[in-house]
Amino acid sequence: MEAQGGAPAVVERDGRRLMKINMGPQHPSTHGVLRLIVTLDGEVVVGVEPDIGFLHRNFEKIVEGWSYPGIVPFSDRNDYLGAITNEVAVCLAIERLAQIEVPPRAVYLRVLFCELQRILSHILFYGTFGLDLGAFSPFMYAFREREWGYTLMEKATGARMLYAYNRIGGLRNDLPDEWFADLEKFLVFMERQAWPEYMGLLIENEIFRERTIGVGKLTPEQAIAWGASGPVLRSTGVAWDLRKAAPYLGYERFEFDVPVGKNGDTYDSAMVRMLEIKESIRIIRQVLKMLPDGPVLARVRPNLRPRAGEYYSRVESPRGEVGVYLVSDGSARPYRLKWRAPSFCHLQLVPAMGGGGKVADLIAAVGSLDVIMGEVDR
Amino acid sequence: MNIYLAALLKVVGVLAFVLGNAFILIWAERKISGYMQRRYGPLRVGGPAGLLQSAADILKLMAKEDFVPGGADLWLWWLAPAVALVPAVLVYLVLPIGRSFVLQNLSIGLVFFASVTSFTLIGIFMAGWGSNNKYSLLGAMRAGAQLFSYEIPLILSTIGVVMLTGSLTLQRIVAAQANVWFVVPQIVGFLVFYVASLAELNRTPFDLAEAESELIAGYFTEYSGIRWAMFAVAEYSNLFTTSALAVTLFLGGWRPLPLLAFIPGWVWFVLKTYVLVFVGIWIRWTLPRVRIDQLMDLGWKFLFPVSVANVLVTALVLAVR
Amino acid sequence: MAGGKDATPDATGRGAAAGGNSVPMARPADSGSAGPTVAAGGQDAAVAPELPTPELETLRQVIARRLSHLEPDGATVGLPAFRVVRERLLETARQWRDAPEIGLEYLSCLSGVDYRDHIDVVYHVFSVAHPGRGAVLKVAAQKTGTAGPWLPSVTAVWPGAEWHEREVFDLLGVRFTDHPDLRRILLPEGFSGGYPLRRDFSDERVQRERKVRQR
Amino acid sequence: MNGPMVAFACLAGLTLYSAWRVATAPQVTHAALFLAATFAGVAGLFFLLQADFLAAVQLLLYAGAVMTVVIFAIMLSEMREVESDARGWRSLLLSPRLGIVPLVGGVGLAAILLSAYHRAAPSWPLSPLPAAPDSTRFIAHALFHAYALPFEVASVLLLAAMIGAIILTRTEGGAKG
Repeated sequence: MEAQGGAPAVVERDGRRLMKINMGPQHPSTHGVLRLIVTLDGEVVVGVEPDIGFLHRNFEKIVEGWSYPGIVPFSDRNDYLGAITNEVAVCLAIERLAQIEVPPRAVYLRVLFCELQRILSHILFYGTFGLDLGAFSPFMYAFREREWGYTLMEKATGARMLYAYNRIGGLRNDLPDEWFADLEKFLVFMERQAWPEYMGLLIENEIFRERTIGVGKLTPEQAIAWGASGPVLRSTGVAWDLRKAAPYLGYERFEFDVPVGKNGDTYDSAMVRMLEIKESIRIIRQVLKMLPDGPVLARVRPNLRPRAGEYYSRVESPRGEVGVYLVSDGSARPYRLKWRAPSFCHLQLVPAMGGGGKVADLIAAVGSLDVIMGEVDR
Repeated sequence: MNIYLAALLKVVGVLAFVLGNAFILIWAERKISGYMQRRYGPLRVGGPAGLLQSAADILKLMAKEDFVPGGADLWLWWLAPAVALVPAVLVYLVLPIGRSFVLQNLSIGLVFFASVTSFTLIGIFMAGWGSNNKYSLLGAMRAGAQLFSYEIPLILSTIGVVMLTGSLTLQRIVAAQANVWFVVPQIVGFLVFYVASLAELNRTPFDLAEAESELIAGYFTEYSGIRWAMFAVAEYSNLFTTSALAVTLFLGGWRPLPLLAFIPGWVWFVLKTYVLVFVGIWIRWTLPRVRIDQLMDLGWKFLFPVSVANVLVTALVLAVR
Repeated sequence: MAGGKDATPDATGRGAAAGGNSVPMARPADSGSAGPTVAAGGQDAAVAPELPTPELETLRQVIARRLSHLEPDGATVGLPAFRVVRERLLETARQWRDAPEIGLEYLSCLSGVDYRDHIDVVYHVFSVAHPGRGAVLKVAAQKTGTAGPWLPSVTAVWPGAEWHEREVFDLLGVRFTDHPDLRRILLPEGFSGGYPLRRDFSDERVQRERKVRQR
Repeated sequence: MNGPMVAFACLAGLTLYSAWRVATAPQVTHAALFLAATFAGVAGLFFLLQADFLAAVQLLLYAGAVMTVVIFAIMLSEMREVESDARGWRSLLLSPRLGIVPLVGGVGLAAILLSAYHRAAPSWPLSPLPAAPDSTRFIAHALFHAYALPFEVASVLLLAAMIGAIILTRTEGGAKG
C-alpha cells in the first residue's frame, strides 16, 4: 500500500506492523471536518490523535474589530446547533459588563429558547448517533421533530439555524400567542409520541445496547481533569449542570432534575441526553406558566461601550459548558473575547475513550461526544 | 432445438431477469425504506411512484466517469465487479421456479448453490485489495471473516432439510414439502439460515464490510459508475436468490397455499421470495449495526452450535422414527 | 489600510478611531490597585469589587489568607481574581486544586490576552464538588527576552489544559515549558505568519488577486 | 471440434495458465488469486466429466474455504518485500518466469503426460457415459462403506496434523493475539 498524505502507511511498534489510517477530515462520521489519525492493529485501535483546525475562521480575532452588537449573530456560527445558547452566553457577558438590565419577559423567553434549542440539539444527536452505529431510520424520525422545531424557531426568529434572535438587552421581537399554542402542540407530540418512539427505535434496541454499554468509558476523575462538561461529564455520574451549579437567567426558579449516568460509557451519555429532553420540556412548561408581560428589549445605545473590566460568563449549552471570557477596555469594541467551547475540551478525551477498542467503538465514542466542529475550531 | 441456442437463451433470460430484478428491488428498497422513515422515496421519475427511478439511476451510473484510483492493481480492480457478479448470476441455474420450471435440475443443486456463492468472497477480496485503499482493505478483510464464518452455519442449517428429504436436488426438496413446509419441523434451521444469509448478504445489522459510518463504503469505496452498479446488481441479485433458496428449502418453494392452487407455481415462488426480501429490507432499515467481534461471537458461539444441534436432533428424530 | 503598518500600530484597525482608548488596562505593576484605565464610554469606570455570593467572598478571603504571594486583581467582575508571578504558578495551581478549602479542580478555561508588552494567561477555575466556588488566576508572560514569552505548563495539575495551552501557543506564541505536545493546533502546521491573536499581528502573506469572472 | 472439446480447451488453458502464474506472479496476492482460478478451472473440468458433486465440492472447499484461509494467511502474516538478488545466470536458469530449468522441466513433464495419454488412450471410453443419476449417492457409498476405514484413518491423520500445526506455531508463554 502506498503512503497517503505524507504519513507512512505502515508503522512498526513492538515488532508488530500497524496501519495508520486517516479518518477524516472527510469521513461520514466525523461530524464535520475532524481528522483522526488512527493507528490500527487489525481492527483494534492502538492510538488516536485528533487533528483539528480545518474549520478555523479566527472568530476571536475578527470580533476584536467588531462592535458589540455585531458579535452576537456571529457567535451563532460557533456551535451552530446551539445557536441560542451561544447568543445568550455572549449577551450575558456584555450585559454584565455594560450593566444592562434585561426585561423579565426576555429573561424567561431566553430560558424557553435555550431549552427548545437543547431539545432540538439532542434530537439531532439521537439521529446522528444512530447513524454512527449503522441505524439510518432513527435519523429520519429525529428529523421529523427537528423540522417541526426548526419551523417553530423560524416563526419566532425568522431563521432556521442561525437565529440572531438575542440582542444585547433582550430579544429581537416578542412572540404572538399562536406561537405558544404551536409550541405546546410540539411539546405534547415530543412527550407523547416522539420520545417513546426514540426509545423504542434505538435506545432500547438490544444491538444498540450491546454496541454502547461499556464502550468509551470515562471515570468521573478523568472527565473532571480533562474539563469535560455537559452530558459527557454527567454520564460519569457527576451531577454538574451550570443551570444548577451556577444559575444564570434565573434557572433557580425552575424545578427540574439533572439526569446522571453511572458508568460513563456511551450508552449513559446517550441516555442522559434523552432524559434531558424531558427535563427541558418540563422547564418550558414552567416558563409558559410563569411568563410575565412586558417589553422584551431594553433600550441600549447602538454604539455600546461597556465599562472596562472582564467577565467570564458560563452557560450550559446542549453540549456542555460554553464560556465567554470578555475583556473590555471601555471602548466600543471588545479588547479580547475568548470562546470556551465544550467540544474543544471533549475532543481531548477521544484517545482515552477510543483507544484499545475496535474501529466501531471509536466511532461510537466520537459520536457520543456530540462534537460540533464549528465551536472546536472557531 | 440446438442445445447451444438453448443455453444462450437461458443465459440471456437469466441476465435479463437479474437486471430487471435488481431494477425492481432497488426501487422497492428505496420506496419501502421511504415509507418506513416517514418520507416518500422516489416520486418524480416515471409516474407517481417513481417507478423508473432505477432506470434513471442506471443511466446516470453509465454516464459517470469510470474512475480508477492511483496505485490501483489494475487487473484486480477491473475484474472484481465481474467476479462478484458471476456467482450471483450462476445460482439462477438451479432455482426451482415452478413445478417443471428450472433451468438445470442438477442432482446436487444445494451444494452447487453453496459452492458458487462462496466465490463471491474472491470478488470482494479483489476489489478490496485492488483499490489501494486502506478502508477497502479493512472492508475486504471484514467481508472475508464474515462470509467464511457464516458459510458454515448457513450450510449446516440446510442439512436438516436434506436429511428429511434424502436428496440434494432442490426440485425434490420442494416435492417433499407437499404435506407440510419444512419451516415447521425445521424452524430452528430456518431461523439460523435466515440470520446467516443476512450476514452472507452483507446487510444491516451485518453490513460491516461496507459499514458507511466506519469504512465509508468498505470494499467498494473507490468504485463509481457502472462498476459500482455491478456490485449493486450483484448484491440485489444475491438478496433475491438467497431469499429464493430459503423459500425453496423451508417455505414450500412454488407450492401454493391451500385453496389458492389456481395461481401458477412460479407466481407463488416469486411472491414468497419477495416476502422474504421485504423482511430483509425491513430488518435493514430497523436495526443498528453489530460490531465485528459481536458478529463473530454470534456466528461461532451461537449459530454454529445451534445449527449442529439442529442436525443432531433431526438425525435422532429420524433414527427413532 | 491606508496609513500603513506604522501609522496604526495595531493592524486590526482598532486604536484611535475606536474611542481614543487603546491603552492596555491591567499592567502587572498596577494590577490590584487602580484597576483598568478610564473608559471612554462615559460609564462608571470603577469595577465593583463585590462578589455575587458569600461563598465566593469566603473563597477570596481564604485564598488571600493562605496564599499571601498572590496579588488580588481588580479587573474581574463576579469572581475572585488573583495574579501570580510566573515562578510560583505551578505551586499555586497545585494548591488551588488540592487544598480542601479551595478545591478548584475543574479548569474551565485558559485564555491568553495580549497586552502589547506582555501576554496575560488567565485560568478560570471552578469546583465541581463545591459548585459555588470559582476563581481566576492570572499570570503574565513577558515578551522581553530571547525565548519570547513563556510559562510553565499546568497540564500536570489540570490535564485538560493541554489543548488550551496549545491554542495559546498557536495563536499568541506563548511557549509552555514541560508541555507534553506543544504544536500548533488550529493553524496549519507550517504556518509562518506569526501569531494572529497578538495585537500587532498583520497578515503579511501576499494577498491573491481576486478573480472575478467578467460577463 | 464439438462443444465439450471447446469447453475443455478453455478450461484446460485457464487451469494451466493460472497454475503457471501461481508460480510466477510477483505478488503473493496475485498468486493466491491465480490459485483460485486454477481451482475453478479444475472444478470446470470435473463438471465436464459429469462429476458434478466433486466439482461443487472443489469449488466450495478449495475456491471457497481454502482460498479464504490462504488470503487470511497472507494478510495476517508479516509480509516483507523480498528483493530477489538472483540476477544474471541464476535467474536465467532458475527463475520461474524465464528460467531454463523450469521451462525444460515443464515441457518434459507435459511430454511424459502426453505420451502416457497416448498409450492409455485407446482403453478409455471416448463416448459419453450415461450420466450418473445421483453421483452423490455413489460417492457416499464408496466413502462410508467400501472405503470407510481409509477415510477414517485419513481424517485422524488430518486431525493429528492440525494439532501438530497448532503446537508448532504456538508462541512461548501462551498465545498472544
